[in-house]
Amino acid sequence: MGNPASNILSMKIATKGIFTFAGGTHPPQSKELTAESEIQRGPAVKQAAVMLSQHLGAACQPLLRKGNMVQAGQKIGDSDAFVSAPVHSPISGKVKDIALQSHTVLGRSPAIIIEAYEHNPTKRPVADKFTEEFDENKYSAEQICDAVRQAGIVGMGGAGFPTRVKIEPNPQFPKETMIINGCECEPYITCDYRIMLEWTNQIMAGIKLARKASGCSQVLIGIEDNKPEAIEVMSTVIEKSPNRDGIKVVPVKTKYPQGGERQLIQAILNKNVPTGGIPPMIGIVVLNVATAAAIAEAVVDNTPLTHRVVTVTGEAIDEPGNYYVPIGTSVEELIEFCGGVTQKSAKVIVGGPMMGIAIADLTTPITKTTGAITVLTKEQIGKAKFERQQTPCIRCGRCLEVCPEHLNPTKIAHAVKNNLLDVAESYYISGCMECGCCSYVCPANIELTGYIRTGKIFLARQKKKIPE
Amino acid sequence: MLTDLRVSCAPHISKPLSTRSVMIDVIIGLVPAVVAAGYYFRIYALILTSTCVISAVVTEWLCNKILKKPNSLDDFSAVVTGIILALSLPPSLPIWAAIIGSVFSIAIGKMVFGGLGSNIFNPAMAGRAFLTACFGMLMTSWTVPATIDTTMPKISAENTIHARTQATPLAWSKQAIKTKTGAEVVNEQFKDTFTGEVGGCLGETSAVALLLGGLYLLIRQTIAWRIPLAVLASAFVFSAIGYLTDNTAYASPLTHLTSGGMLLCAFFIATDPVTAPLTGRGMWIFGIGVGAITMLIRIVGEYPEGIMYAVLLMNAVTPLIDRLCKRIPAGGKPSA
Amino acid sequence: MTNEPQATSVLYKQTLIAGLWRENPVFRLLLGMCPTLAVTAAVKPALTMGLSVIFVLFCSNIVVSLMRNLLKPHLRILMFTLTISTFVTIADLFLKAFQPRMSEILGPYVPLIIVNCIIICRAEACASKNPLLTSIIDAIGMGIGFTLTLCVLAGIREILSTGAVWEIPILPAAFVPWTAMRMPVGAFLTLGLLLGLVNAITKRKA
Amino acid sequence: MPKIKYFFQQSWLLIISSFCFGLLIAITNAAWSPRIVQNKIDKLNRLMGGLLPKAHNFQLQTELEIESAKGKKVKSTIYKALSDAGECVGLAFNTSGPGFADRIELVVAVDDNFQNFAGYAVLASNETPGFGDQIKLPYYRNQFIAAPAAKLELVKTGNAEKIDPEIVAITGATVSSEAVLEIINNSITQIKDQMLKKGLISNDK
Amino acid sequence: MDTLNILLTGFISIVIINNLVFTKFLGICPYLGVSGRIDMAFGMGMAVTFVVTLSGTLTWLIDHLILLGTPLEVTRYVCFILVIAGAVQLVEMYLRKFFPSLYESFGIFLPLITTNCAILGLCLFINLWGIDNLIEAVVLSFGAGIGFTMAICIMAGIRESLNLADVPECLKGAPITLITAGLLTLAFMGFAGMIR
Amino acid sequence: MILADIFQLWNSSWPAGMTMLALGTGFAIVLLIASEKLKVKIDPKIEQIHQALPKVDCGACGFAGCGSYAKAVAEKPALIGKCAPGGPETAGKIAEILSLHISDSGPARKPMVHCRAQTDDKTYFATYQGIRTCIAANALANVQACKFGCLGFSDCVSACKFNALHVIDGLAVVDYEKCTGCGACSKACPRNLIEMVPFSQENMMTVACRSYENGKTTRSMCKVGCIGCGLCAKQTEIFAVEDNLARLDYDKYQLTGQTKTAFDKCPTGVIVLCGPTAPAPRQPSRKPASATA
Ligand SMILES: Cc1cc2nc3c(=O)[nH]c(=O)nc-3n(C[C@H](O)[C@H](O)[C@H](O)COP(=O)(O)O)c2cc1C
Ligand SMILES: Cc1cc2nc3c(=O)[nH]c(=O)nc-3n(C[C@H](O)[C@H](O)[C@H](O)COP(=O)(O)O)c2cc1C
Ligand SMILES: Cc1cc2nc3c(=O)[nH]c(=O)nc-3n(C[C@H](O)[C@H](O)[C@H](O)COP(=O)(O)O)c2cc1C
Ligand SMILES: Cc1cc2nc3c(=O)[nH]c(=O)nc-3n(C[C@H](O)[C@H](O)[C@H](O)CO)c2cc1C
Ligand code: SF4
Ligand code: SF4
Ligand code: SF4
Ligand code: SF4
Ligand code: FES
Repeated sequence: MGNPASNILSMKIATKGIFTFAGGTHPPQSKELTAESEIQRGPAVKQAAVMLSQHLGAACQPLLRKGNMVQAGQKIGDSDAFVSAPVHSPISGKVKDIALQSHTVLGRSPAIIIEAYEHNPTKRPVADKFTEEFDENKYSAEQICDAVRQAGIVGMGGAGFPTRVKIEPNPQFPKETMIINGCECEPYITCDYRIMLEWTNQIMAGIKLARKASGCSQVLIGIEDNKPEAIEVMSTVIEKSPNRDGIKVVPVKTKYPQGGERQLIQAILNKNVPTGGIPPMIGIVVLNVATAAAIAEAVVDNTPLTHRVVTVTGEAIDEPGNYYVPIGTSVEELIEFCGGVTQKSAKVIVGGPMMGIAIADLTTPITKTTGAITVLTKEQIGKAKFERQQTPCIRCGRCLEVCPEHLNPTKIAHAVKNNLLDVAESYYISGCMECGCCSYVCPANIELTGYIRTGKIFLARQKKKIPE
Repeated sequence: MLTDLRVSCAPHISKPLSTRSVMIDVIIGLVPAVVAAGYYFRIYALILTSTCVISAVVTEWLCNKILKKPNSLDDFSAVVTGIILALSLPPSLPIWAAIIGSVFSIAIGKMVFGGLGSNIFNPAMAGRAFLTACFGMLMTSWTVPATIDTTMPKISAENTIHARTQATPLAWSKQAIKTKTGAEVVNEQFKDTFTGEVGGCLGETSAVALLLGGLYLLIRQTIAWRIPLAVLASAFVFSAIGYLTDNTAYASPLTHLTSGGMLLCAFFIATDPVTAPLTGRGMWIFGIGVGAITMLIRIVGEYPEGIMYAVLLMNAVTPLIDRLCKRIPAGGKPSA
Repeated sequence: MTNEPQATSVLYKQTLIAGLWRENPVFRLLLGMCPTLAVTAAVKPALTMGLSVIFVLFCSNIVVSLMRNLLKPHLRILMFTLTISTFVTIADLFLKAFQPRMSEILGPYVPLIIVNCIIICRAEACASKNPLLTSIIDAIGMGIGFTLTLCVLAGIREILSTGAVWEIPILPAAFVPWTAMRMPVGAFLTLGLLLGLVNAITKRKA
Repeated sequence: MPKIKYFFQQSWLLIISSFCFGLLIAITNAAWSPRIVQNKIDKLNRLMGGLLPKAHNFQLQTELEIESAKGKKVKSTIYKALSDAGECVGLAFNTSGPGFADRIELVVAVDDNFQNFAGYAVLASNETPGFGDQIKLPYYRNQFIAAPAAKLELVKTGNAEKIDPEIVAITGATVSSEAVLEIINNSITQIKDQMLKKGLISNDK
Repeated sequence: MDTLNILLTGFISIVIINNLVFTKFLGICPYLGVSGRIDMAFGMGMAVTFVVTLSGTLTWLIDHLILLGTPLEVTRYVCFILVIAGAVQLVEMYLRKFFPSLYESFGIFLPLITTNCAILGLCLFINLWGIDNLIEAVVLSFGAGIGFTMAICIMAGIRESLNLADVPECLKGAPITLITAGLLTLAFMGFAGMIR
Repeated sequence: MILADIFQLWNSSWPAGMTMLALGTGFAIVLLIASEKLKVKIDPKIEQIHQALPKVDCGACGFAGCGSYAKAVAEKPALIGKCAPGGPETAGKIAEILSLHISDSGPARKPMVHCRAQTDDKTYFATYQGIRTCIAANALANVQACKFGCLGFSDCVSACKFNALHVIDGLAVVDYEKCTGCGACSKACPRNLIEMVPFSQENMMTVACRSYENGKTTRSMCKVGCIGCGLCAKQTEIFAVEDNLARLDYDKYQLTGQTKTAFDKCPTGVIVLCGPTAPAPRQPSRKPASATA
């Protein structure tokens, strides 16, 4: 491919992606449910449960106690750890309790439960408070990093890694390229798409701020070619904005999981992040578009991250759409707000159907990383999957073919199933990013991703060496 | 509000594919060959085929009962095994031998290893190999298709023994290799091997039916394209070497490709996913190996046909191939 | 092993029976597989082989048991090997002299008794630790166990491959012999399935 | 000195018993070896006697070395068959060559002046049961009886009953059939030649 | 050229066609026991190859230089086994002392081999086949070892993948290994008659 | 006459005898010298195990002979019992040799499951359809309401080599008769429910719950969970309530009258007696405890 980066710079905007990675699959998109739905105001919540751990890294310590009063936007939890981010209250009210709440990942985890005042003003989504002329040079790099940390910004693309740590210059891994992830490859979800269409200038501002903070020379915005409008809009904004050198939109092929950072890097830079490594090792930062938008807000307005856009979707939802929701809202409340469920729902998923986590307890609150709530019906899940019909692996090799990390999912899964963890390791279990492609294509309907996940947990437990 | 929720690992949706649908695809792909067998060898071909299928299915059911395993008939893999075994049997085989073959295929070839997906050797080929070892004479006597009066030696009561054993094009070419003459006669049979008007196993005579079914599987992406390509390409190359050195003794590559079980093997037998390697590179090695061993046996060895042994031998080394062709992760091997 | 006088007779019985089933050298200890596979195409050679093994086992157990207190660690295995190979040579000569046909069929599998793990194992595990009588009984038990197993295996193979047992036709003439059972395939498969059966039976008992 | 003492301490038992065992083997051997030798002779007698029914007694005549078709040297022992009356009724010799799976060893008998075959018997072979091992069966072997001791020929079809140089192959086992023929053809000419040279037979009859 | 041809065909024949394990049932104990993992199997195969070549040569020499045609012939078995056992034990001790790393990788298999009938069996078969030329004896012994290595490595590969399979409980271990070996011999029948 | 026979026999057999003599002596010399000269030091433990093995070098254990098995088993005691010729006798000896080196003081530690909720006692929000292992289920949020309780998918059961654990009606139960105290189960449980406890007495008491939820939530999730009411702690100081959960100090444990009272008073019956001769746990009293009101 030569030097793709320079090719891109000399390329006229094309909305057809030629850049992609090897492997991957094409689940049905189902984005039409919400793609045209503008970002709307979310529910006016009576109570918000702000989890103290919404990110990778150290959990926050509560800064107040039961009965204390809080203001909207007030910092209510923080930690001294480097890899961490504070949490803020989305509403004004009273701390009702600090108690365990259901957490999508951690099971039960402490949260600060805030009861809203009667007259609580809810924040509404603003169309686009930024202009094309935004000049990031008003802010110094340190200022930006500090604001990002204070606002509690973490990656909103899913993993929730504290963004400050990501964008801050690191002498060990100097950064050269920043990739903005606007792929949104996960079926059903459209929140990033809507943000790109509606908050274009804000994203641009965030990108420039992040570029300034990280010192990257090149910014590539990867957008899947099933979103030509987003590609148009973003490209137009770039052309109009000052200091646009080195910022470019790269249309990439529509394929799941194009939005995985390793796949995106492979697609547009033709570089591979080392297995078990992270992008900074090869001088790359990947930020989600929503994260970029949050950065702009945090730096310019000093607004902490207390709300986010959540796509509520799925055939079982009455009024699917994109909502600007206070963090801490319970899933139940949000679904009710969207008109409740129409048909008999089978699964409530935090996230999309490929990587999302099915939850059982609907009081689980929305966190900074919750991009979508998908409620699936039995039909969408499919009979085989719904009834958990599995046959033995016929070694058809489909899972190998689709694995974007070029692993051997069936071998790993079988090794885990038979408790042969050393075999699983010899097949590079740690390289799996749990994208779910393998499980998706498996004709035998084997929960490959599930076994691999289990194996990883097993190994982690083993390595921890539980004291006797 | 919501009742009866389910939770499980991601992903929560799956491609509308199942083991059964894959197997049914294979069965559909085999239909032309079965029809051709019925056409050329008449009702007895169909009787043999159904015998094999029924006894394979019954054996699987029994084995599941004995081993106290859940019933696995609904994946249709036993049916596929039965059909493929039948297609690889000589048309004159007694019914009881066909039953022994299918029982061996399923019980020893498949179920003792743990059933679908666990077997090392292709069950149908294991069954056929056992039959050959047990009833060699029955397994090497051929009748000529009922449709024709062929240029090949006729089968008749008084002209029995050797005529029968020579009725297949490959037996002819074997003879040609020995006498160093007469390969042209074999090559002239090319048209017949293409349509199927020659002696041979039930399913291997008609190249056109096999190609039709193979194409269907390729289009449906039921089989990996690498294996048929590798098998045919390597067989082509090795037979071409022979042909180019001495075209009076060695039959032409096209004859080799269309005669015997070569096409049946390339599209339906070597592609059995369970017993073939998983990785792309492994499939190449496997396919080339099958083609090469087949040609080695056909040209150098003592048997006119080598497909069965080639497949079984490559099945045996499949685990080693898989190990050799271990995939390297996209990001390279982890350093630690 | 205990030395209480009243327990000895029980003990002997147990030792004898152990070889037949509980510690059957072929099924349970997986020893001496080569002759088991090689000589079981028919019952006659299998029985001959079994009897030869009993003879060697018997004699070497006696010798080893008698010498057990005189053995020196470094040279122990050498001593065993010497003893066993001597008796194997005698057995071989015997067969050559009195059973020439069997001797021909068994061929080199008779001298291979030398390296048959059963014998060294019994010398080591039993005879070098136990008094004469126990060793003898052990040898007989193990030997009979081995012989019976060979015969069962050979019976199955012979009947399927020829329709006869001990060369006496059993199955009707219409039976088409399964020649594969006479080949190595038959040996491996029959033993494998038989072992599986034994495993299944013991599982059920336990 | 102490080393030697140590050595004897450790190994006296071994030394004594190895000597005793050696004696034991030797004595057994001495006792049974006549029988073993007799067995071998009996077997040859039985085989050759089957081929040359008129023979009463076999006499070792000579040992020759012949070259097989593949260029390997093969030893052959030639026996003279004597009738009751002590006159020569034929010759028998052993020979071998490559078969389908392994070497085939044969005993071949001819009449006393290499005119006609008296038949052959298989000493050892490893041909596939059901296929090649049919060379042991009478229906194939009988074709050789009284066939002229010249170059025999293998045919696929023909009359197996007829006495002629054409031998009908075993169905499906041409290779083994051919191997037997090759071995016999190959050895008969060489042996005849060598014996002529040695003057053990004469050409005149 | 001719002798080379004979050696080559002899070699190929004993590796593939008359494989010790598949056709002569020799060395079944380690074939069942040590075929669990490929690295172990390969080490075992290498060790067998080494020992079988060594002892095939030694016993051929002893047989032809000393025993054959003398009254000492009766002690052949005793001589063979003692020579094999002694030689192996010496090599093992030597390796362990002077080449510990080599010992770790393949020397550990040596003691196991002494009681393996592939070794003695081959020495006896060489005698039975009437090999009367030292080079041929060496080549055949070496080939026998390579054949064993091939067989045990294939089996180890299969068993490693059977570890992940759902083999019925009562057939796990030796039974399924034997059945697999049976099917392997079926597959290897394809080469029968290829070299004569 | 006889003399002549004997003489002849001797005549024909002395060469064989002498050869064997020479061979035997030769090998004895060589081996003795070699064993002296080429001696290598090995771990005495391994040597001991090697001595205990049958030294048949048959390979049935899957290792390259007795020597390498001895080495392997010394490093990984889980391999005990692979030696077929040696049988259980040898396995026992090896275990003996190896355990000499595991010094142990104080009472034997035995596992105790800190949950007593059977299927009917637990609350479920949804049907779990994932992989049937505890570790997989534990990775999904809220497979059952209580995040701390036994999942009942038998990870511990499969970890136990001695068949001493069973999941009965959704709850892991130790069979103390069979348990050897190896601790494998405790390492396997992803919820860390199984604790290795010093059994200072035959039967020990424990608070069979690990839930840190407050009393109300615990009640809503589980019929038999510890609600942290503190009644037990009031009876005797070997109980203490912390983070909504009562704990028992095993080192101080004594079966006194007070402990009995605490046991009887517990409103949810979460204090249970475990051990080989312990009676079945009593049914929880359904009425709420008066003391908490
Ligand atoms: C343990 C760990 C350490 C990380 N360290 C850094 C870092 O030093 N610098 C950085 O820019 N990103 C770092 N990351 C963030 C990753 O690069 C990545 O962006 C993050 O895991 C989110 O990726 P995802 O949403 O694709 O899972 C780290 C992530 C993890 C899990
Ligand atoms: C399989 C997979 C798919 C992903 N898809 C997307 C996506 O479509 N859009 C996105 O922004 N991030 C996606 N991510 C997360 C990215 O890898 C990456 O963590 C993120 O873009 C980093 O930005 P953030 O730190 O701002 O979240 C995906 C991750 C994985 C493992
Ligand atoms: C399993 C099997 C074993 C065979 N064994 C022999 C054999 O021992 N001897 C032999 O000559 N042919 C044997 N054949 C037959 C040969 O493959 C070959 O077909 C035949 O020798 C060619 O000669 P034809 O002209 O009789 O067909 C065997 C065939 C099979 C399938
Ligand atoms: C493409 C394809 C080819 C197959 N070929 C065979 C075959 O050659 N022989 C056979 O017994 N089963 C075949 N099967 C069926 C099935 O995979 C086989 O029974 C398994 O080996 C049993 O575990 C095939 C299945 C598929 C999907
Ligand atoms: S879940 Fe893991 S193994 Fe499966 S396709 Fe994705 S990266 Fe590959
Ligand atoms: S996709 Fe499923 S059936 Fe195919 S190889 Fe992978 S695990 Fe096996
Ligand atoms: S794993 Fe160990 S500690 Fe746990 S129950 Fe079993 S024997 Fe006892
Ligand atoms: S105790 Fe732990 S490992 Fe055992 S079943 Fe319960 S949750 Fe699973
Ligand atoms: S009996 Fe042959 S190796 Fe054990």
